[in-house]
Amino acid sequence: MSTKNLQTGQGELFMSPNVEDARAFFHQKKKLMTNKLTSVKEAVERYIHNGDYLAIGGFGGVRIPTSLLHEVIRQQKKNLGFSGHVATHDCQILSAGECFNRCDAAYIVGLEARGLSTNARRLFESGTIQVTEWSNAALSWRFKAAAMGVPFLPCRSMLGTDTFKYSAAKEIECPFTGQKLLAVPALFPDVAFIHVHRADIYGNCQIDGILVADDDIAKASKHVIITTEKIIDHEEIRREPGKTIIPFWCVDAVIEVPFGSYPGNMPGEYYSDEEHLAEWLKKEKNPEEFAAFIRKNILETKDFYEYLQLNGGIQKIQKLHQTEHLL
Amino acid sequence: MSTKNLQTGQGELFMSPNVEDARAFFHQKKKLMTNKLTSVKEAVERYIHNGDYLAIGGFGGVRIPTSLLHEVIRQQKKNLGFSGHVATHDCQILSAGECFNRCDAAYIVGLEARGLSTNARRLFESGTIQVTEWSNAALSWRFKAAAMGVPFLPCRSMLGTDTFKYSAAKEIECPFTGQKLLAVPALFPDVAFIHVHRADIYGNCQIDGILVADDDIAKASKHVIITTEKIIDHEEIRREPGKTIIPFWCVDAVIEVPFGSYPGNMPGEYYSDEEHLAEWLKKEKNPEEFAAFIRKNILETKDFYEYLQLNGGIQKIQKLHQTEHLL
Amino acid sequence: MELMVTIASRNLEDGAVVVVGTGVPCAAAMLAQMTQSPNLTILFEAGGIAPLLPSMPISVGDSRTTYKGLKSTSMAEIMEFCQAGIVDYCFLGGAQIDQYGNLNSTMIGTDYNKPITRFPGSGGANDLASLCWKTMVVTPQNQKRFVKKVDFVTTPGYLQGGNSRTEAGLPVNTGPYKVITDIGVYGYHPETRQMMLLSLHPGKTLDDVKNNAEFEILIPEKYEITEEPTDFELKILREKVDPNGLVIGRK
Amino acid sequence: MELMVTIASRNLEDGAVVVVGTGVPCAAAMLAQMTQSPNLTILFEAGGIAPLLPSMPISVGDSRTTYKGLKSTSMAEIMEFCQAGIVDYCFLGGAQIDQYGNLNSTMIGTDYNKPITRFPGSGGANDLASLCWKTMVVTPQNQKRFVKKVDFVTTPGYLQGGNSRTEAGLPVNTGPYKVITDIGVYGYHPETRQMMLLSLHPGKTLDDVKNNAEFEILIPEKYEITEEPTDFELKILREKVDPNGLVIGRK
Repeated sequence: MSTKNLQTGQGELFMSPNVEDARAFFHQKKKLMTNKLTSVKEAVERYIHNGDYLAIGGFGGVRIPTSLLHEVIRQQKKNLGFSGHVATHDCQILSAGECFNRCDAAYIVGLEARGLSTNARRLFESGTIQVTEWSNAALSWRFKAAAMGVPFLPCRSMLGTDTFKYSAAKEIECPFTGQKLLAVPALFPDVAFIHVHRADIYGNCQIDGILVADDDIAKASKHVIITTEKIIDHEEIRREPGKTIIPFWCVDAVIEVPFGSYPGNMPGEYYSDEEHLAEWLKKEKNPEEFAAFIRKNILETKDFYEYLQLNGGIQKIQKLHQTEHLL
Repeated sequence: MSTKNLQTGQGELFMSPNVEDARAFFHQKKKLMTNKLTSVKEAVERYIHNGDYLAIGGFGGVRIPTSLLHEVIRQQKKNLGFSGHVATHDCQILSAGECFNRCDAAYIVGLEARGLSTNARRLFESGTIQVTEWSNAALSWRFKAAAMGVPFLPCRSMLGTDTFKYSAAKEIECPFTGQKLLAVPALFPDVAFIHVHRADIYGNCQIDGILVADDDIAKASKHVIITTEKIIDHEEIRREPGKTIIPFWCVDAVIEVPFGSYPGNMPGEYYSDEEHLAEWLKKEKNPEEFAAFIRKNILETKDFYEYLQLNGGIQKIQKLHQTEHLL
Repeated sequence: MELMVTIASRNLEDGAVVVVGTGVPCAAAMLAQMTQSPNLTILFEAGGIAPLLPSMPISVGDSRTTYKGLKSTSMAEIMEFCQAGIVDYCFLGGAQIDQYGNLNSTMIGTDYNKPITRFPGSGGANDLASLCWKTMVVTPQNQKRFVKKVDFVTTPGYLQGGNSRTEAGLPVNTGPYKVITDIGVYGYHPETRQMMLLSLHPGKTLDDVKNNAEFEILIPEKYEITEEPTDFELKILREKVDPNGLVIGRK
Repeated sequence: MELMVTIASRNLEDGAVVVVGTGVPCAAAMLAQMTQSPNLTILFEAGGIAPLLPSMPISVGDSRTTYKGLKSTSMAEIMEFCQAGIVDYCFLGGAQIDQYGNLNSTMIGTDYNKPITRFPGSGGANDLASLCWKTMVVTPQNQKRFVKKVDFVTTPGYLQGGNSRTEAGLPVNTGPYKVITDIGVYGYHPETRQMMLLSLHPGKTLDDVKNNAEFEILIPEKYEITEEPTDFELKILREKVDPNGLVIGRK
């Protein structure tokens, strides 16, 4: 059991894994069940400051907080950091606004089977974005470490690769078995955006289907902004305590945004709008056309309802609802 | 960041936290969805060997696998090890049979507000049981480490105390912050007994209410025996994937044992039988009376149905059902 | 007992988060919720979060602890909330307590391998006292319980006093907060971390304080006389919190 | 493409557990389930477990991946199942692969800070290839993809060959298993861990193997000719697995 040859990733660690600081923050954070309803505009104004580090719930094009991301562009927030934990359409939106200058990257610039975002790649190839590499599991476990209140978690990913070399992880030796392990540092984002199926006005949230990392992200983040398909009565939460994923004390703001994951998929509600997502990718190929597209769809819309309306409104949603239910 | 003065608990580590061995075991374990229905008698005969290390689901007197514990006594299994993760009535039953010779103890010999078990204390005071100390959270995290496939997890409990001194934990330094942390080793039990609300014949299980540590115990254990209040159709499992706590591949045997947590509480179904639990505590004060009590209730009953019948049968259960629902 | 429960309840301010066990702590939390702290969040270590307690649970894990609750989860998640700094208070007891608030609930005797008396052990006590911000102890006071040296440090108080708790690696600014006994209420000296009288119950004397502890309890120049439970507190406690007298005793 | 999907599917025996992505891997797993392996357990890294896939998912996290599934959970839990040794196979691709099966899906270029081409990065690929027992790669084969040295080791194969993978701390007895291309099927030498021909597709030659890789692919004395998809396999693939030709191409 030697401690020889233990390597450290050379990537920048953007956020401190200091659990004492995090504890002190969470200690003073108010834990009253008060009405947290607000608007997308107010929530972004109040909780997002230039330079903040952002975590985005969902899975890139599934259960994503689209309205909040649009508002970040609209309010021209700058120099943000964010965790690219399967960041697909969310990364694409933030790239459209050139809102960030650093990124913990596990999956960025792509949209899975749909292809790659020309515009996001342009940004990441420009040399102006500071990037630290991770894997999906590593980022999941970084959120989990923070949620658990420990400064790191051990794991067995990333060892031996350039992904490790350009990360900010560290090799350690197991105190029991002597084996080499990777330690990933806790990640405490400044703000999380999470879209959920149902929430009460205090921020108790239910999510259907996969959680991705949102249970942990909500606990890891200093501030949490929830958009929800529906506000439900507080009594509904208490009727099935087993369904509550995020408890109220994690949450700072709640906004009812029906169809809020559009053009992403909302499990059980509506499927992704593949035509519109293809349009994004197509427009990106021509910077001028893309700029006009973003102006029309985001900058010059006053809210998410206008965006929905521009792209088919209720009828489109109904169609996506039918696709979701295989009709 | 020095590595000076890091302490190691002097307690015995009963089970190896070697994840490579555990991986190899789980690799070869069959993962076919086959009909796993069997009887309590067969399951204990087949999966429990003298000397095995046992983990018991539930919370001592809540959602406990009583029928399996009785059968362990009936079959006179000996020299078992077990994790005393809030072991109350379960510890009391195993103590009645003098089935074990070693124990990872977080909470033993007591029954919470009900008092202490004279007989279990006699055993633990006899010097014949090897005990290693832990806290509840430490044991929870030991199961979680095993479930996650890592040889240890860091935490901030037990530091500075005799609980640590008589544990098998180790102090470590955080590779990022330099702070002192406690490392708890993964715990891979030989067999787990878990009582659930609903399971299909393949072992996919649903649990209502608190999980305690049973999600992790099921993943950590080499063999898992499930008793269930009800067998449900496989289709019911697929109707609500979000409700599945234990997936089939963890499970070796499934037995339908209605009222199987009696005399413990089964959340949503029936409350604990406080009169009968008080009778256990009372009988224990006189060793001869207690031996007769155990003969009558366990050794000379052929199965759990007889035990239920002896203690009030359906009528008693109906009463406990009403108590559970505050009637 | 009514006095002790009431004092404990007064320490739980609105908006606080508390992990409780059965008995006195649970009664105190319920009383607080029904008086000055409607927004008190009550957690149970087995996984119950913020139930609308219909009656006192018998077990920290029984179904009362999730009755109309906000969430039901695992023990690990509750402990992780504590570890993350979410939880303000925990309530503990024990067979022995020393001047630094260290607690013994493991064994009486000098040989670990052959205890004279074996108790349950830590359970969640060590975790809660390590990870929550403030530890409160509610206990009867006598020389057998208030000892110079506990036979086994199950649960950390301020360890050897001074900075030793932080040096051991436990979270900073955490530790024993108050001890509520049948004689008085105690805190800890901000530097030495020795137990110190805060208030004396009506009818009790400084001799009662001294004669019921093996170690020296610091007596500051100024201490208070405990305020008795109000009629309102007693009414709520007797009629709503514990109508069957499980904790406060049957009438 | 039909050939590649079919070969991939034949490698998934009944009772195995596989983590798949969208596209070819998902089609292969579905085909295996509808032919020789009804008990194949299919996981998706975003949290979907054993769905009855009604059609091909577009995203590894979309609602198809939990359709009538056995469980829906978090990404961490899926990865932990892999880390615990539960998962037999994973399927990966990449922009570049070297002779030891190391994969690049991060960037093309020599300066990490200013990539010529930026790709998505690891996603879950590094984790799956680190933690599952056997890694399968399905990829078109040419000199641009089969390179002497990948520009960035996103995902571990056998690293520098020999024992280097285990020495790096990755789980023992894991690693690249097969590479399925449009030319042949490859395995790895049991000691040097170099890529090695296992079977040649009908109509392809050893020159095709050699001319479409920058590195030397080992050619053993004995290798097989790939068995073409059976009529039954093709029928299932075309009619049930991928009726819209998303993976196998539209007719």
